Amino acid sequence: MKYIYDFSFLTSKIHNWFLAHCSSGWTILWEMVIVGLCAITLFVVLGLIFVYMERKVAAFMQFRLGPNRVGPKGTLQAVADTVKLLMKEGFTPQAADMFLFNLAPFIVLSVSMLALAPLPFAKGLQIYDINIGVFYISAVSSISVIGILIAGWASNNKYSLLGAMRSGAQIVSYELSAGLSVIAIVAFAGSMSLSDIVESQRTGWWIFKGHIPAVIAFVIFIIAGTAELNRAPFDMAEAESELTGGFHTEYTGMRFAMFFLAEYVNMFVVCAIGATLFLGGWMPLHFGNLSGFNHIMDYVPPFVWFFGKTFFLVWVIMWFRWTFPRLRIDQLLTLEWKYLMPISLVNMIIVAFVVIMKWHF
Amino acid sequence: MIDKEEIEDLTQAHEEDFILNVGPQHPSTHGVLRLKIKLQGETVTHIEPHLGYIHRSIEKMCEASSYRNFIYLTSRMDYLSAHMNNQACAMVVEKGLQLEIPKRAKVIRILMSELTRLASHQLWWACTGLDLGATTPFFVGFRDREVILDIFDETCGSRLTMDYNVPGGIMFDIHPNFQKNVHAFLKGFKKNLPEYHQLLTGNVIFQNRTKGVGYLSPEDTISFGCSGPTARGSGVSCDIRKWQPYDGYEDVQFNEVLETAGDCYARYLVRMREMEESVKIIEQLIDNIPEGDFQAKTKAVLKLPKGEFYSRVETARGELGVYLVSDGTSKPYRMKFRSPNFSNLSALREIAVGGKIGDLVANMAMLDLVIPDIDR
Amino acid sequence: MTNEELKIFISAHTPEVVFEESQFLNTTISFDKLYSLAKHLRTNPDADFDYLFCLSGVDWKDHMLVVYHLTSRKHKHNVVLKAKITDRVNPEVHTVCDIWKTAELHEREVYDLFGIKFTEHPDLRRLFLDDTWGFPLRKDYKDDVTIVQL
Amino acid sequence: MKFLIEYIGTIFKSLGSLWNGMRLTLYYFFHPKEIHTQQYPDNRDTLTLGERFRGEVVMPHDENNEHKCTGCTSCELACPNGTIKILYKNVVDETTGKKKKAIDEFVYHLGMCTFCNLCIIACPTDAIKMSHDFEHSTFDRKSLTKILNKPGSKLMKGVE
Repeated sequence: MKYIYDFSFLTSKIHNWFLAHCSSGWTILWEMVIVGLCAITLFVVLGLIFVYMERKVAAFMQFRLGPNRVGPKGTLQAVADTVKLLMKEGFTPQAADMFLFNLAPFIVLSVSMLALAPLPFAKGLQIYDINIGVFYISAVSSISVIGILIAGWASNNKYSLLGAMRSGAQIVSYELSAGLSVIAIVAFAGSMSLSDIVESQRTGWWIFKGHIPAVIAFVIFIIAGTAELNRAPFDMAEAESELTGGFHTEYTGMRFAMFFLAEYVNMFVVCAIGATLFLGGWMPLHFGNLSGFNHIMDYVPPFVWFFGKTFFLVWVIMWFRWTFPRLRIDQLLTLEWKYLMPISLVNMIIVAFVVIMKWHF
Repeated sequence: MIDKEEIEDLTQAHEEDFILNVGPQHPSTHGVLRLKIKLQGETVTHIEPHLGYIHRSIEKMCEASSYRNFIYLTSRMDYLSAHMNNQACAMVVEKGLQLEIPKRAKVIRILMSELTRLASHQLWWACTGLDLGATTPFFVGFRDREVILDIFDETCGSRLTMDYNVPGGIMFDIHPNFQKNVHAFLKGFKKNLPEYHQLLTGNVIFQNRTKGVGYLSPEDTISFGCSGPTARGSGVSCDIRKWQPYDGYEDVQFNEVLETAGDCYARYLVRMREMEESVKIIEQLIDNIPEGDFQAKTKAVLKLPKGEFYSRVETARGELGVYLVSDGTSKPYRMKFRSPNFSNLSALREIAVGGKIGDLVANMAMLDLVIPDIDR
Repeated sequence: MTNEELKIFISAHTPEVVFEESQFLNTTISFDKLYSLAKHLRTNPDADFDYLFCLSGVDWKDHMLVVYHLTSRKHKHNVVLKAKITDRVNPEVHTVCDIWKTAELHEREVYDLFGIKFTEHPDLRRLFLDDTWGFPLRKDYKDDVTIVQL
Repeated sequence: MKFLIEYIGTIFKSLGSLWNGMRLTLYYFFHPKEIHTQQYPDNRDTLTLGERFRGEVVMPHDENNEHKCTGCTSCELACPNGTIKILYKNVVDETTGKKKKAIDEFVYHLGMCTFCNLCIIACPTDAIKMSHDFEHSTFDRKSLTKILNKPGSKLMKGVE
């Protein structure tokens, strides 16, 4: 039972078992292999779950049923789609730059995989507890734009190029306000390590503890995060009705599936960060002195809390997507540079003030 | 096949010109319209429509078929206003025969026209949402349209190309359930219409996308021959139902919807309010369908006297004119369809040049182009 | 203006026209006189035909017609101009593009389907068909491949 | 200052309008009963089509394998696009012993049909009607050319 509440028992057990059987160098190697396999499995499972979830959420918002033929309630639809994509021909256009065209999906995919590293999934379950976790994630996640730019350029297609350029402008802009809103929480918690930030929310989540500035930062983070994910209403890079498919117009089969998967895993990463920073990560919902309530909440395992919060944020982002029309590219940049950016700067100053005056809980 | 001029055109293009083919297969051209656009970054600097991908030469086909038959070819022009197209053709034949159709047929024709208009505008609204990137409006629009199509299915026998008009009236009498179903539809639609506004009209993103985009001045509107909601959005009164009332529209109380802003948002509002007007018209008539024949007596083989006949109707997209030249035989000598989309398309260059690609898509959505109507 | 007044008005500008009344007032005119009359009808404030709502071609075997349906929004009167072209090999008529902008596409359509050239048209090209195609709406058009006689 | 108030006002107004739309999708998300789609191949048995629905042209035969088509070609003439073609044969009338024209094959090209209902209206003997079958897809185009009269069928007595 204790394994569910604290994974450090399990991880230390595995670690000790390896140490007992082989040298420390081999131990690290084997652990890396196990972690890698776990990450890839998580990746694929998340991709399948999110595709199914997106289709179901969209369907219910549009008074439809969504997939309901393959498997019970259509749960195997995503698997069937994956098999279909695997069997499809991986087509490379003749005029495309072969090497870069094939490289781009791998860059995008591996970048979103890298961002999984510092995420605390549950108590004691973290791949790499780096002390600059927040900084690492914002650094790594901006590499994915390079993959998209390469994809757009190497396709040798005008739609792809336009989509890639839009994506470049968009991600570079929205990195700013996303970073600034993250800094607000870093200032509150006084640490860049994600595990420390989670630990600092033992008494309450930052969105409750941090007064209005934290709420503003949260809203900005969600908006900027949606924009960084290239999802509607900010899906300028794909913009189906304008650019047919944007940067992945020319991609088929599994290479298209990689972009697709990367999009969903990116969504998971962004929402996981949002949940970790603002909603307490794997910390249960605690209210100040209500010890009875807090005690009941403690019975829910931490990883359930983490995934629950993440999936809630994912659902919110899906809710956006299936409600709003798309912005125009100049309005998109106007929104960032004239609204989100100044607000988050002002917000950051307020946060600094609050932290110095110790007004937060 | 690339024609000669196009090659010249492309070779004359500057090195830095970015020429993009929008269509013929493109999600927002609603069919097979091909636009060759020149881009400066994201800004559209030149638009050239290339037509003919779905040209079936309906005018030539009409010359080979009898006066009873050619009506049904025209359902395939503007398939969203199929009833009005058929009506225009039936009217031009009736004009030639100097046939007065029974009152009941007229009222049913109006009812069907207005239901078609509603269905068409609902589909337009649905697709507008889709063009601007919102997917849910598509299903909201189709939900209500489905009810109308079921009504058509019951009374006319088919859903989209209803083929309900014949020279001299309508093909058969309305279904006994017709009035009941229309009442049920009106009740549901009136309840649902605020949802349309809730989802799209008030949305700040939508307003930013459409307000001030694609301005068309009233002078240009007239000069380009625009009609329908496109022209009425610029404040140009051009409703044929008011100008030259046909088939009993003169007895119906309704307002011609006019907006003066001339941008995409104005065209949007015109169509939204037109839906309300159509509901009003249907409400006036649905309980007052006069008794009597639904079809005037006609000969088996129709022969029109020598001469020229012209009939105009207001379809969901604007003025449809049917110009018939008869040489006295049982087949038309020359048919010409003045289709609303063809003229509206010529205004596209005026309104979309200088905007972004996103504006081009919004403009095309608000012109509500149906490509088979342009190509015929 | 009523049809009678229109007749007087048009005759005053171009005497050699033939009138015929059907649904609208039909005015048949030689193709070389058309442009000046059209311009006159558009610019003269008494006529003010600002809306060209239909432009079509008709092939009457011995001659061809380009038919212009005009209406005035202000005065609410209609007139039909018919430019008569007797030369079937090289039919030509002056464009009215600069008078009504809508004519640009309509004239391209007529050129495409009838082969009537509109001189000084800014962009006269085939609209629907490709360059090697004949002119299908002419009555002497033959196409054994595409047209199936039933 | 006025600018600042306007600026903040725009933000709240925009957020309000966005929330307005989100409320609607939220409502439908939590009311999954209001499903409007049909589960088409599953509901084949319960599918109701209007009685005037135009599926395809069929020629009803009675239990004696007799139909009502006299072969007057009204439908063939009425068809806008040559969908119907009637082929004749000569038969000997049983009672009078005279030679008579009767239909050999009533050929119907489903692929060309636009379902305009003109042939049904034109038919003086109500020999053909529209069926409710709408699943026309086949793997071979040839199967779209149908012969409507059954082999060995005859003209019903009393129909001229």
